Amino acid sequence: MIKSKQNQVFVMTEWCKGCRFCIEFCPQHLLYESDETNSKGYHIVRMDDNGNCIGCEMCSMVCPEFAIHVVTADEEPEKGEG
Amino acid sequence: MIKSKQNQVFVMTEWCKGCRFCIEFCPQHLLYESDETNSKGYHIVRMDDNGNCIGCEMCSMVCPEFAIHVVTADEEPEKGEG
Amino acid sequence: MNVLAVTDEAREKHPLEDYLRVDRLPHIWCPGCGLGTILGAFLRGLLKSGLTPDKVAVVSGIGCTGRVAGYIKLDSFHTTHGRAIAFATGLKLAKPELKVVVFSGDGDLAAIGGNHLIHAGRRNIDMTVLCVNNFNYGMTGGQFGPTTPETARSTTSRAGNIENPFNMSALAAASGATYVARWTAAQIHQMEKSIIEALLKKGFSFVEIISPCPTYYGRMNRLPTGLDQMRYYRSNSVVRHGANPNEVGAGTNGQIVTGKFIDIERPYLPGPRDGENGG
Amino acid sequence: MNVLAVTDEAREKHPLEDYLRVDRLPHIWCPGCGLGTILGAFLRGLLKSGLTPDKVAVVSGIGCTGRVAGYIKLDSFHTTHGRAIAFATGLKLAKPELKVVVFSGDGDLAAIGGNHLIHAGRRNIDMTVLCVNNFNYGMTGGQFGPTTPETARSTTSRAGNIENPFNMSALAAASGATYVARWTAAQIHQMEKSIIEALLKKGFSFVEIISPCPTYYGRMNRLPTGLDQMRYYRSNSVVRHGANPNEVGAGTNGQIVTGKFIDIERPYLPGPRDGENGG
Amino acid sequence: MSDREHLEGEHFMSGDEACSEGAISAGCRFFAGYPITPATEIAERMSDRLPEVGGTYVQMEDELGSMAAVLGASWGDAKAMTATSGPGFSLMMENIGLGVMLETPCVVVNVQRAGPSTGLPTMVGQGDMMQARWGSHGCYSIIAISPDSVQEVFDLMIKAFNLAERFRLPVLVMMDGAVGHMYEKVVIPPLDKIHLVTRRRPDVPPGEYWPYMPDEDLIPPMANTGEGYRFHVTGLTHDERGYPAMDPEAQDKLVRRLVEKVERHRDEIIELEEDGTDDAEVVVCAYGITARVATIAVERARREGTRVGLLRLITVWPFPEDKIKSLARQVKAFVVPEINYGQISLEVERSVAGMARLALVPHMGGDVHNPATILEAIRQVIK
Amino acid sequence: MSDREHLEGEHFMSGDEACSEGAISAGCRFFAGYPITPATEIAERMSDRLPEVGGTYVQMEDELGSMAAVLGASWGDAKAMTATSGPGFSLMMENIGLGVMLETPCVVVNVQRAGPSTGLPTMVGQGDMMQARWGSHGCYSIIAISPDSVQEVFDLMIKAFNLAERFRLPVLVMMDGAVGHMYEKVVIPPLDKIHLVTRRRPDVPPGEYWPYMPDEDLIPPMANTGEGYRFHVTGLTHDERGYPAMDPEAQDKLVRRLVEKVERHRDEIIELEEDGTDDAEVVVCAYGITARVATIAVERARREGTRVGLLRLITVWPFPEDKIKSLARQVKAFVVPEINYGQISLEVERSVAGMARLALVPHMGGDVHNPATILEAIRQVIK
Amino acid sequence: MADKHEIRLCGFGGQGIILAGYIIGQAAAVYERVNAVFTQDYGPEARGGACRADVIISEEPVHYPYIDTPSVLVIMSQAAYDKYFPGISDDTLVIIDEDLVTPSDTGGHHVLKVPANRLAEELGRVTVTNVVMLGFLTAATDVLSADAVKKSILASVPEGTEDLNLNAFEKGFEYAKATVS
Amino acid sequence: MADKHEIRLCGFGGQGIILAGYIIGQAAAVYERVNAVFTQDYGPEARGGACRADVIISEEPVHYPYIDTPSVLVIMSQAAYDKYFPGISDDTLVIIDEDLVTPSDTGGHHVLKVPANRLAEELGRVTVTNVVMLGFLTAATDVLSADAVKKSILASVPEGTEDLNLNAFEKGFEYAKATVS
Ligand SMILES: Cc1ncc(C[n+]2csc(CCOP(=O)(O)OP(=O)(O)O)c2C)c(N)n1
Ligand SMILES: Cc1ncc(C[n+]2csc(CCOP(=O)(O)OP(=O)(O)O)c2C)c(N)n1
Ligand code: SF4
Ligand code: SF4
Ligand code: SF4
Ligand code: SF4
Ligand code: SF4
Ligand code: SF4
Ligand SMILES: [Mg+2]
Ligand SMILES: [Mg+2]
Repeated sequence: MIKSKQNQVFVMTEWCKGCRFCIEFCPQHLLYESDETNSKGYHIVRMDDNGNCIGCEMCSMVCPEFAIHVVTADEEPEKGEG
Repeated sequence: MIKSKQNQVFVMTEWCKGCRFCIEFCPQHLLYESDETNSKGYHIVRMDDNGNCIGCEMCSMVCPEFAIHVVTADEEPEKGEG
Repeated sequence: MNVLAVTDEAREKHPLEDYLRVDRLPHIWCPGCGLGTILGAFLRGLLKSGLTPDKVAVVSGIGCTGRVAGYIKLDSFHTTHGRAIAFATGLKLAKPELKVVVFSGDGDLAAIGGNHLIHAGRRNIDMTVLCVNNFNYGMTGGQFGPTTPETARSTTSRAGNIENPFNMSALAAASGATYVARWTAAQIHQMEKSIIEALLKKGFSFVEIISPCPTYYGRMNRLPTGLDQMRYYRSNSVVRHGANPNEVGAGTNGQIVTGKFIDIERPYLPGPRDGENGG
Repeated sequence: MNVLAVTDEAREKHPLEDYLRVDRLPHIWCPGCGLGTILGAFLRGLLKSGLTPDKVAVVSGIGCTGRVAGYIKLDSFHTTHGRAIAFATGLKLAKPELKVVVFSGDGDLAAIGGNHLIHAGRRNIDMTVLCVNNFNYGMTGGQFGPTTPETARSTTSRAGNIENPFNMSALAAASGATYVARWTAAQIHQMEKSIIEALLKKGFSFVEIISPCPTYYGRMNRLPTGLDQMRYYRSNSVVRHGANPNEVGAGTNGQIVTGKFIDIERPYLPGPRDGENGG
Repeated sequence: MSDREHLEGEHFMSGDEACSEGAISAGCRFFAGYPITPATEIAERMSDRLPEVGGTYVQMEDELGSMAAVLGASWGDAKAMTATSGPGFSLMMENIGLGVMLETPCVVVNVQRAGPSTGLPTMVGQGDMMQARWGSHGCYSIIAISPDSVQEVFDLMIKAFNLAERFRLPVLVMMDGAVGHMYEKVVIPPLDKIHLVTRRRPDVPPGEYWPYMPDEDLIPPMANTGEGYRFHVTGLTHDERGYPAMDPEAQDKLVRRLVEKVERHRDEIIELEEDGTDDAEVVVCAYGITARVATIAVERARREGTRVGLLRLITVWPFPEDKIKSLARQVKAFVVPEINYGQISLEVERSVAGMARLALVPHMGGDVHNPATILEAIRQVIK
Repeated sequence: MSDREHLEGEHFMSGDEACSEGAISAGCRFFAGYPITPATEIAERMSDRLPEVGGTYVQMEDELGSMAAVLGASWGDAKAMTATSGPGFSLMMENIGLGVMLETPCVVVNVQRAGPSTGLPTMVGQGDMMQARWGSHGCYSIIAISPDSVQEVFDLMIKAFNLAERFRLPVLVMMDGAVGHMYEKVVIPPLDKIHLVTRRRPDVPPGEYWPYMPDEDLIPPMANTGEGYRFHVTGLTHDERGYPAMDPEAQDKLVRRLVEKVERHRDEIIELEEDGTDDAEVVVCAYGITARVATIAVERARREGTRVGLLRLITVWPFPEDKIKSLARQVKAFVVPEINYGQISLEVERSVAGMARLALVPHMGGDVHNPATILEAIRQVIK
Repeated sequence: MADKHEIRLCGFGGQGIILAGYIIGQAAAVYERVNAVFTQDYGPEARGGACRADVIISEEPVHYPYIDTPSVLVIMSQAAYDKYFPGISDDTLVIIDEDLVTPSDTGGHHVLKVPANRLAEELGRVTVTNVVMLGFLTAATDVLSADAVKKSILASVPEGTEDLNLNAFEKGFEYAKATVS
Repeated sequence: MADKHEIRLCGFGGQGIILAGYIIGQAAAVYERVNAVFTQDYGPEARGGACRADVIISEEPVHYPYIDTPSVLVIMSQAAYDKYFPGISDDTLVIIDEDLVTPSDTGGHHVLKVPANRLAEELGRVTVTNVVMLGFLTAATDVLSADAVKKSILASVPEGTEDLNLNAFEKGFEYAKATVS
């Protein structure tokens, strides 16, 4: 996990089943299906680093696998380690 | 059974349960509950001989026991015995 | 002068006798019960409908009403509680040439049998359901059921029913029935006419008939005799054909709206093509 | 720059994690199935509703949807096929302080469980029913059921379904539900909001949620992926609050009318007095 | 406590009524049912009585729903019951199985009438005894008891609830229509003289609680709904956490335990009544109303000089096969009258294992045996 | 007849598929059911096949309705069936009882999975064997058969329909999930090589027809609906006319006949397969998939020099107790493996009546026995 | 009081036969504190079918709860008479409602007669015929004390009908005292 | 052809493992006219769970229908490899899809590798991976004739996909011929 003051989007790769719902529902069109596969062979979703995540959490809400979630910059708690 | 050219109303005394539906529904108010009882102890319905039965069959239609029915004068078939 | 003949053995033949199992009469129903009256209306309606009686089968569930199957002299089936419609569905689908009539009680059709009622309505199975609604379970001794009016007393609601009742006609209509009518047992002619219409309808037809149960429902709710109940129904029912069944419930504390509520066309099962399959 | 962290073990906690049995994830549902999405909406709604989660119990029947009970970290019951509402009725009546939620599938609630659905609606039992309608029996491999649109294909209707489907929202409303809404799984925010309303409703509340089943229904009906179905629902649903549910059915060959259809007050069970009994 | 809460004292009541009173004295506070002859009077009395004691009566739309509601109520912390007869009992079977699988304490009363199917609704039968044991799919054990007098109906209802709570399963009270509709005196003791078993609760905090982690006696403590345990229970094969476990090992562990938690406690569960079996050459084995009918035959046979004992099964399931076996070593023959074509007699036959002769005295039902028939069977079997 | 009407020839299919094809070859033209694993494939194939042969497939709202519809269809002159698994079987019990009472020919297939309750839906069990016999309330007899290969599923479906028509009752085909989901070759013979039993029709005119007046073999001819017989049939106890008869005499007459029409024809009904039982010192008794698993153990034991026979129950009910008894006189021991805690083994135990030793080899299900376990039981029991 | 009484009341449904049986049983079991078993038999009809109430009263525990031959037989309908009269023994005390039953051929057996129905009608309520009969029975036999039966009646009848029922009891009781030697 | 073959195919749901097993079984039973039993095992998931197809082919009747130790093991996922590889015998012929499985430690056991997934992708349809594998299996073993398997494929695949599937078969078949000595 890379610490940042921006919105962070986390993907549990082993839970993702590559349904592409998050991709479809992201209003910023930031997400895409990567070539990487997880141990079940599903293509894992990835994020375009250059886009502007608005922290709307649509990706997280629509994800049927609880595989993606967002920590927005303002709610990022203080943590000891990076 | 008494032969006649008028409407005939038949009561199966052993089937009658004295519910008085026929009495209530006869538009001519010809029927009444008699003191006679059948073997089950029900008071059997009887008819006022002086009234004018119009052969409407309401008594028969409403009777829940199939205990009363009407043979109207016109449908009375020819029979050998009285 | 009228002639009242009190007959016993050498009696005139009752006009319905060919369609009754006379050897089983008198029936087991209580004095003042409306079931016999309704059965009479059904038989007259059937005879007037022009249907071939031998091609008509009657299926009943369990209950006082369910006993009709045992008095009707047609092919008749007294099945299990709640399953009359399901049994009838199999019978009809297997032999589409039959006219299948389900004749049963409010508890049988709306309590334990509610699921089959709504699904047969949904499928629009070509059958006629005559539902005798006496506002309680007569056969088991007068417990409340899904049609018992709120606050009404019964042997399991001595303090008054706290449940909201079903409006059976509305439920049948909501499920998809294409013919829905409600009458009281006191409406002799209308009931009979409606039964004829229902029998001739292609699709799922449903006739609710409100009937006295003096022994239980009536006795516990201030209408102690069948006659009291018949009088009540006579004087409190109004006919409103085409009324929206949702808006006209039925009970014994107010007006009872009766009439033919629904009469529409929809594809039914078994469809004409199914009838031809005849494998 | 955004940060996408691909985590595995030392990951950030998912916001719903306290209410999920994380040790059971990933769940058994197919890729592209809408169930996980709906489960998320329920959990978010529950948390926002202000209800005490420990006083909320979830009851499911059998089916893909029925499996939700096993993923929710609340007191949760995975019962028998069709009996979730009946089980929940007992639970609620025995312990009125609980908020009882039934979360199950269209087959579970409208096919085998149809009778309990209509009777719970009639009694206006104070519970919330979330019904996931995927237009077929997913768990057993995609047979048609009572919500399958006419002509739709399934593993038992390869030539197209010949039965008329139920409109579940209309059925719930006709039975007596006091809150009825329909959404698709694609309507993330509305669905969540409606779930909150339903949870807070006193009386029988019913939310129908139309959901993709790509593996069976979708594949057999020209919407082969979950995404296809989500897109379809997104672009074909309109919101019409207050619409008469009878007039707005649901399917996959036309517009899907969604919204809150019914929100009325009626006495419910267990009534406030029953809650005080506490024997 | 008001007078109506616990009807201490002497009453003249029917078996059905005593069933309700016994339940209430046992702490039953929830009844879900659907009327059926000859069990309806239980529902009727419960509908009157439960509101008086702060309980809930609900009349469900059918027996499927009734049984499911009883399970739900039990998880809602109520001692819960239903009452039915054959046709309804058949409909309850699927959810009795769920009760077994979820290990849900509850009591199911079957006031038996003559079957099969609708049969003779108002008339006695004992034809559901094997169904009580085997009526739901899959393998499991069950407890079934059978009273023979109105007082015993009262007493056994208390026992039934106690067994249900103790062993966490549905306990079946297999009455028969004769006992259910018979009136006798019932003495209801003061409440503090009635021994009640309460549900074993978890003694670990919610986070550590596994709903199916059994104690040494194979019975897991049961948490209440709504108290933060956040448990999951399922009718699927599950592990100790209550999670579905789709493998033969979990199946083996679970199903064996479900069976053995009953079998291992046979001694604690089984209750029998013996009269003159010590030196008997013939033992009549019967239960319910038939045991009372048999007493006459036994008396008469004794007067004829035959040493006849009477073994009355109060507990029918688990079947007291050890008792039968030990008697079989001693007696010449068993006579088993029951109001069916032969059900419990098959278990007797199995237990006897050829060590003694056996006379079935089947009777199809509608009424009880003619005692003379039983007497005749006694005479024949020792010939 | 089109090609699709009768699939004569060789096919590679599953037990479930063979079940459907067997039914269709037997003349089945009506299926009412409700999907359930692992029986769903029967419904699926029937939904495809029945329209091709002019039959009717209906998917009911539940198993209660399915069973009732099957009875209705049978009275509508169709050979009718349903197929289900444990939970659905439990729900069918009440109407199976009605089928028995109305003497309605039909076939009920139960593809057994591991129970109780929802259990292991996709995995094998044999835990409903006693339920098949005793699952409905009241006393009655039933016929249940159990195939062990896909070909035999096909063959036994024909037998099942023949037995149903011959004896006028629901015949239960107790498959197990292993056989249902296993694929093997099936040879479907030409239609004219398949012996089909047709319903015995009344030979009296309508006015004289009594629907329950049995012939000498205790079986009454069955009239068609819609042909003017105007019969009445009821689940109540009835007399020969089909009229309700609320008395013990009618009950005695009717229920005895319902039981005895099966019992008296045991020889005609019962089908068994024996391998090496003639000179066996141990007999392994098994059915369904377990019989096939047992063959390995039997072979190995033989290689070790033990004289082991295999008795495969094709007919499970009525239980072949005479066969067991006669073997019991000859052998040292029986070994009974089954995928449950012990069901049919109880019947074996009863029949053996102490004449031989008995080793149960219970297995809770989810998979089949490890053959080594059966082998070990064989070794132990002759020690 | 004798050791054991086997009392059978028979008639048709709606006559209160079952309630009468219950009152007798309760009187014995609760108010006389002896053993009593009360069983009933009726047909499928809710009203009007044949019906029978049997009460066994005994100092000893009653194992077998059925009556083979009644010691007292109370008959309240012709059909019941035809059915049950033939089953009596020489010792059976037979009581009939003379308005409802015409004993065809008693074979010389002495039969006590009471116009219970008529006496009840005189009280204005034919529904208390059964209680009139109870009064008669109590007086005409040594089965139960009047006190016990009256207590049992009071514990069994609907509120507000106590006086009516006690009057009915007395009427039957007095009738017996006056007519039975 | 040897007397008895015990072929296990394993991977996850959706890969067509079950269909492949069916095709093999049918090829043997119907087109080679020997005995064959095909059994399956899968988890509760409709998609994506572990899954296994076992086919026993034999000249003799097959009583015991399960495989203890496969003579041929075809592995199409890493999870399946981890689960089933350890259960092989020295004689087991192991075939893996080299794109999907990385054999960790074969303990010296020779493993045949085929890029079935990639070959299928080359045909434009990853869904025919299973048929590519069938082709490979047919060529690499003496279990079945190519003719029988092809007939069985044609009898089992959806209309319109015949050519695609036959191509897939050939592709696998040729790959084996080219690589397996
Ligand atoms: C499975 C089952 N449950 C319960 C019963 C008992 N039972 C018989 S009829 C009946 C209700 C009858 O009510 P309804 O259908 O309204 O008929 P009615 O007697 O009022 O005409 C009940 C509960 C039964 N026979 N079978
Ligand atoms: C009594 C019974 N009958 C049938 C089944 C098999 N079964 C399990 S789930 C299901 C249908 C599921 O459909 P639905 O409720 O719509 O849930 P979905 O899987 O579509 O979410 C069926 C028929 C069962 N478990 N129990
Ligand atoms: S939070 Fe919103 S903007 Fe950011 S990735 Fe998710 S859906 Fe896109
Ligand atoms: S929605 Fe979830 S499961 Fe689907 S692709 Fe995105 S992260 Fe993966
Ligand atoms: S036929 Fe009409 S007028 Fe004549 S008695 Fe009957 S009801 Fe009265
Ligand atoms: S309606 Fe029939 S039963 Fe009623 S009083 Fe008249 S004749 Fe008698
Ligand atoms: S109990 Fe009611 S419904 Fe039944 S016969 Fe009597 S009056 Fe009619
Ligand atoms: S089968 Fe359908 S409903 Fe079930 S998990 Fe898969 S996609 Fe979802
Ligand atoms: Mg009713
Ligand atoms: Mg669904």
